[in-house]
Amino acid sequence: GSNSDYLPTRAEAEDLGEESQQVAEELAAELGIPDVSGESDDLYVFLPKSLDNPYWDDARAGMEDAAERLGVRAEFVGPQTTDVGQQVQMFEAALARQPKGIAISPNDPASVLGTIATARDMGIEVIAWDSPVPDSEARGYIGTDNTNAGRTFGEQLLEQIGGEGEIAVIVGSLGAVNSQQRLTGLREVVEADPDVEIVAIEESGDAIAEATSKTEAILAAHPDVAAIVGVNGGDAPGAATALQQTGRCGDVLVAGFDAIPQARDLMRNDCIQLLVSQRPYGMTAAALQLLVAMAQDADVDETELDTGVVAITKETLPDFERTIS
Amino acid sequence: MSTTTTPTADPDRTGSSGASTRRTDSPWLRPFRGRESGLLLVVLGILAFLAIRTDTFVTVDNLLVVARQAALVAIIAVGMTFVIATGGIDLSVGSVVALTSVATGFWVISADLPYIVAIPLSLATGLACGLLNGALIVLTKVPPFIITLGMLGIARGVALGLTSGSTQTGFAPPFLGIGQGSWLGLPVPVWVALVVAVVAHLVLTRTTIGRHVYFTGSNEPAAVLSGIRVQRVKMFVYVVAGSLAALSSLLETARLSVAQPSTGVGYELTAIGAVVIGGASLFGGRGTVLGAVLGAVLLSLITNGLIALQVSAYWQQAIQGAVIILAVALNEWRGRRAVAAGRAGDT
Amino acid sequence: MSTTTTPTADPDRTGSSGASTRRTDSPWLRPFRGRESGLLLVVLGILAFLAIRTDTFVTVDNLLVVARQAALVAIIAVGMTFVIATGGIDLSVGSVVALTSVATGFWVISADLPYIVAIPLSLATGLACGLLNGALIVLTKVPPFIITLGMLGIARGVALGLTSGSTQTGFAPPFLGIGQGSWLGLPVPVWVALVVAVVAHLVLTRTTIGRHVYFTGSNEPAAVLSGIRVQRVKMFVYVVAGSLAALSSLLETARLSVAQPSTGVGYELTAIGAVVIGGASLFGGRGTVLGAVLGAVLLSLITNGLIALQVSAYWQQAIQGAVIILAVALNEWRGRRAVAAGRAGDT
Amino acid sequence: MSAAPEAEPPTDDPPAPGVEPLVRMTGIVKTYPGVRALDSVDLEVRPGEVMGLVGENGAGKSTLLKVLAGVVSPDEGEVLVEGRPVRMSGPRDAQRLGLAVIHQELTLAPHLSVAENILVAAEPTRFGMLDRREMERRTEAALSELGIQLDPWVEVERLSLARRQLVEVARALAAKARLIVMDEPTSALTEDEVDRLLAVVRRLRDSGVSIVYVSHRMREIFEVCDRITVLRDGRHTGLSRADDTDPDALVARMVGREITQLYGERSDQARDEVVLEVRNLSSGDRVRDVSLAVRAGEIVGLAGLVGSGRTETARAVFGADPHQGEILLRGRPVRFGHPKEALAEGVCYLSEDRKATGLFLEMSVRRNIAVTVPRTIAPKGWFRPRAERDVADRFRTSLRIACPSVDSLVGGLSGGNQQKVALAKWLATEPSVLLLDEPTRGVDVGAKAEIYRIIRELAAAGVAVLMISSELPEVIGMSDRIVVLSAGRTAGELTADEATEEAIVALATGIGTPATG
Ligand SMILES: Nc1ncnc2c1ncn2[C@@H]1O[C@H](COP(=O)(O)OP(=O)(O)OP(=O)(O)O)[C@@H](O)[C@H]1O
Ligand SMILES: Nc1ncnc2c1ncn2[C@@H]1O[C@H](COP(=O)(O)OP(=O)(O)OP(=O)(O)O)[C@@H](O)[C@H]1O
Ligand SMILES: [Mg+2]
Ligand SMILES: [Mg+2]
Repeated sequence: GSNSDYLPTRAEAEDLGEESQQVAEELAAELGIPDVSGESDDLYVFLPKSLDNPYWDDARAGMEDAAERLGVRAEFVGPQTTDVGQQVQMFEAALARQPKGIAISPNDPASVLGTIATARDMGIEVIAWDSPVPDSEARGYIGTDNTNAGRTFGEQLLEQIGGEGEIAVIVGSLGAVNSQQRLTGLREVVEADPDVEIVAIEESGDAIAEATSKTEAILAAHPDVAAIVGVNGGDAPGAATALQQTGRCGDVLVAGFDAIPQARDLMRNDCIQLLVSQRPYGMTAAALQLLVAMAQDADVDETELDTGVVAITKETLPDFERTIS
Repeated sequence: MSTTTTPTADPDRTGSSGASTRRTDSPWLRPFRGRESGLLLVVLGILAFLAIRTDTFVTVDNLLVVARQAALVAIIAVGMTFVIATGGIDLSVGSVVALTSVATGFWVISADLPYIVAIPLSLATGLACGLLNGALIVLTKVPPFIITLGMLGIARGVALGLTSGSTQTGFAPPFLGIGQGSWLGLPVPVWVALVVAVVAHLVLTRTTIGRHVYFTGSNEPAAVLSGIRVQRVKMFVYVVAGSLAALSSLLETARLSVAQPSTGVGYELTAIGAVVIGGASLFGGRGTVLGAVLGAVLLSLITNGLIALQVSAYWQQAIQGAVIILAVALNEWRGRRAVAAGRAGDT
Repeated sequence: MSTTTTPTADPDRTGSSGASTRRTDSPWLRPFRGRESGLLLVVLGILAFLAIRTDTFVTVDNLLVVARQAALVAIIAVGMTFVIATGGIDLSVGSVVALTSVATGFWVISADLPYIVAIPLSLATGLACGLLNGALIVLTKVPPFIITLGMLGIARGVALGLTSGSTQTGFAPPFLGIGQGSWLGLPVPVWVALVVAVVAHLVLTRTTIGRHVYFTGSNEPAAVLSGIRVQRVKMFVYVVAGSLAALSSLLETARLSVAQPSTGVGYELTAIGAVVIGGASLFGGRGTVLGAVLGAVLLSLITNGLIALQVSAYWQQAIQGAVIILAVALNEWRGRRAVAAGRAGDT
Repeated sequence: MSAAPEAEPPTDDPPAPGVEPLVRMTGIVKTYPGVRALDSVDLEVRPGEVMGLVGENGAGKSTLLKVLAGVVSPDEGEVLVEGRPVRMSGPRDAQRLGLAVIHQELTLAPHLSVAENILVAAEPTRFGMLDRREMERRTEAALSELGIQLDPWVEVERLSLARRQLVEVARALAAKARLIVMDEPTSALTEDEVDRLLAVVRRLRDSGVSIVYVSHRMREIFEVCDRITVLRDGRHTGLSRADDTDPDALVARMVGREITQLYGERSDQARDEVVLEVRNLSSGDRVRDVSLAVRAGEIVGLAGLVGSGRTETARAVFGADPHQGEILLRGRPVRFGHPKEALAEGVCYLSEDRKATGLFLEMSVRRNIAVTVPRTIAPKGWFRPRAERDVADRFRTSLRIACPSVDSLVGGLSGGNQQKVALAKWLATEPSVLLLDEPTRGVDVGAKAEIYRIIRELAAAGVAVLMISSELPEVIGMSDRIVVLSAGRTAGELTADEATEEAIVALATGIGTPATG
């Protein structure tokens, strides 16, 4: 028999491009980004941290839909893995294309300062998107501060586990700045609470397989761990899978950043209890709109925009999915 | 026998004279002698240590967990053994795993073909990559390192390109069973790995093509002049490596319940590491399946062991590296002592 | 099977009969013949193509950007050339880059030592790693692949452990100048790479130790019988590789204005790739500095070119892989035609 | 191991009073797994003498010399240089004592140039940089002593085996040593090259250099040696002045039996059925329309100078190299694209360089012999170790291969025994056409006799044999007909009765009567 024969017939998630763009527009509006439309041959470049993380898949979707709506060309260029040097290379290479505007989510803020300056000298609009570049020449920032996201996440988590127990953490890359920031935020909250402690931090190298293996090892080493936290894209799903295999979904709470599709599936199957999304779709759509606005010299009064985070539980999942943002 | 007393073209000789002097007894016993037995001791040693230091590690459940992880690596490593035995190398296995994972997602979920069709199709993906590797190496005469380095990019790129980075979920229980299920108390992947290992061992030691693999690696010009169709042998080994990478990918996809283009990064290094730890020489002509499997087990054991010992993740890599060197050095040293002893005994 | 047409044991011969059979001139001129010139043509060809297809790529500014990127790779590749020429391999360079970056952050920022002291100190980090590699290889007789694989883990782990993953910023302009500044219109890293290349080339072709490097890689037992201190030669090459990795790390840290423990992942593959593309044989005895540099340039050229050609980021890797194979195959084919032509002229 | 015969009293003249031997080795013992390579052997070399060292394959000659060269550390015994005991931890120590060695197995770096190989570890430098002029000077000096010119900067891998061996010799000459050890320096050389080498040896001796000379060619031994030491099964079985003994006696002492009629009886009942015919064969840039024919039961010698393209001719026929021209088997045109196809037709080729293109050194004797007969040892592709062992054991006895067991590594065998293994692997295929390239290179007299016997037997059984050899007496002694190549062309053909060394050399060097057809 084939795969579907064994599946509860679930309605294929129909393309929500239209509807979600409305939501994106609303977001942009409430952020006070002027409503504009650009020329068709204007090029805008987005430089994500990497391509190997489904989180960026949602972001790209947001960019493409928005590009269509705003009538501009937009490209998504990034290193395969979160590699500082490669990203800078690609940033530099992108300048040769003389785009109208560039949005970058730096793997390391300091590493792009020089290139941002160069770009601005060339008259290219540059904004930081998804994670900030402090004291740079970037014209603005749109996204969430990862440290804040970490805090919000921590609070939600403590609520869920009832304020006590052991927590194990899986992080994509111990060296990656965004992971570090999220971890910092999380730590702050947890360390403030004497009844909760982080018993293990393991690295997954942004690989789901590794996240699963590490979780399996953690479950063996810390039999009475209360919650497992996935800091980057594939970590929570990886952890959940480990539980699923031993049919222990629910025994141990799984929470994670980034509501990537697989994570949502697992939440539906009660293997993930908490997800915190930075709304990559809407954020990226808004980012493009902001860039276009700047390129059009529309007067943009506010350029430091926090798109905030949403906490998702099984209950709130449906209406979150309604608008992928 | 030391390198200087028998000048041979293989600089790696000293590295495993132990193994090489032993490699000449009957195919049955061979894998259980020399380096392999030494490696087995090392593995057991580590297990013993972990049993003493932790009460959580050496439990049936946990060992099964480790076994499942090791199985996936071992399957790839077995394929790599074929390639390395010919003096070649295959850097593309990691990317083949990714491409196959994507293909599996397509055939099983999107195309929704019956499993009997879908699964062979995704295995065929890996086989095709291997075929391409082999063909290019044989035809262009470009070193395998370059060809498979290129294939590393191609396979990964195609996987990313086709999916534009997105993962695919929605596998049904029977499929997931391949990766997550158990049979007679052993995880399915472990069964698969066992079968693969036994078959591969028999092929390498008991069949003509298998022996030709070693001849080719040992002295290619001589192999040609002995009437061995070296080019076919090469095609063969890369096909094997590709297919086994695909098989491992299939199991992994089922285990993780997700088809993803970004998996498999760096698997080539792990696999080659396992094979070389198992006693193979990158210069060809040497390497056994059992060695590769033990190498894979050793590696997974270390990773998991360090977590069980609650070593800080920040330091784990460092210690892992040290342990690898230590383990192999120990085995090397043991090997050479064994030979020395053997000499004395023989006369 | 053209391997067998001339009496030699090197299974890799076909890999570069072009380079080897043609040259009957002194080591001096050598790098400018055979494979290298072919590679140069390939590079120029790609440049020409990009110049026609895009008006943005072949501009002074952009070429300088590419040059700066290539320089960092080239420096590591030059070090790798030494190792590979002895038939060894160094997988640890990427991690050495990371560790050195961290060390640089410490000495320059935290310890705030004068540059005169701080910079040599961080270079010493790489030198130490190389020394350790060499010592372990010579003493334990464990294959270089394993030792440096271990060192890959150790160096990276120590870097992570010491910093617990955090990056460090706050370098002052004079330091940043090393990576970002220019002199006489050329980026500083390019100058450094040029000096390194010239010196390395002279050492390999015109000094005793340099020739012994090739002798060791070409036939190690013979090297021993000929009274070459093979062990010293090995120590030497790993120290060179480590030190140059450190140098490259220094430049990169200055270029990115950040000291980070997570940099350098996969650099070993790029470096080895560059060296092999440049005509080196992983079996030792063959490989030139110019080849390695051209290999590095080729790789950076491809990466940047694809972006200039507006290839989707998701497909770039695939095309990159294909281009690498194509480039080398082309060169191979050219090489062999050259030989055929030359042959007739012989006798 | 067979027991040694009573070692007769050394017929040696007492050392001239006051002449301290340059080197004295006493009671040297060396054992390898399953082999007692040396059993308390003595060796004495006086200043300015040529000491011959002879013995069967596996007698221990190379091992003894490796001990002397500091390559192998003996289990027992001591080495004295000018009366002072020395402890050598490596080749460098030997070099420092003024010892140069020409090893039996070539020790050159194929990727490096002739000059770099000759001057390795003794490179002249100026300001830390290699002094190229000086390197060329010394290289050419050393080479011209041997009467050959080679581009000092040509890679060694481009040279023929013969040339490589000469380079190896040149290295020893360039070392300006006071004791030069030559372990079968002529095994790959042709007559005139040998003569030049012997001249050099004499010149060196007259200039006070001592030499230890190992060879299986009695002619050479008796031409240059002052005294001769005989080894047998790792034991010292006699020392005598060259003038006091003669080849037959020496051989008898080496082999333990008289060898009469080295080349055996020529069986002139060669059938007239032409088995192998080659017409206008061209291959690479070294073979230009060579034509020759071999009848069933006939032994045809293929002679020529080094580089004349004999090897390439054979390789082309065997399908190892691309080639043009016609090849007919029993009148039927064939075209071999791969040696396997030649094998299938019963055509075999014993390559000239056993180490590079003949043997799998890190594999067992068993493996090496059975590699050519997968069908036999693995019927239906399923390998039967027993079968392999049987095949191997059969030839181990019939060729008297000296090895502890068929499981021992070929790399550990003595040169001559390695050659026997290389031959065995082809005999195992029961060929109908045998292309032999230097079949007795490095093989001792006894073994040579056996190999000749075997070749004759095969011929008698109707096998067509084409034998390439640089040893003219061998070609002349064995061949029913001799085809001479010169610069890749058939220079002429000689019947057994016409064949003299002069005639062959004349044709080979092109001053002979031009070939017809
Ligand atoms: N490295 C080794 N390992 C094992 N056995 C060895 C080794 N080297 C030599 N032998 C054994 O020692 C014996 C003497 O070998 P050796 O090479 O000295 O003989 P030889 O006199 O040089 O013969 P040939 O004339 O063929 O060169 C042989 O039986 C050989 O098998
Ligand atoms: N003068 C030369 N210069 C460079 N290479 C040579 C020269 N002569 C021979 N060679 C190399 O040696 C290889 C074998 O040639 P070789 O001298 O063996 O021919 P041959 O007639 O078989 O002589 P022999 O049988 O004595 O070796 C050739 O393929 C060629 O590459
Ligand atoms: Mg010998
Ligand atoms: Mg020849």
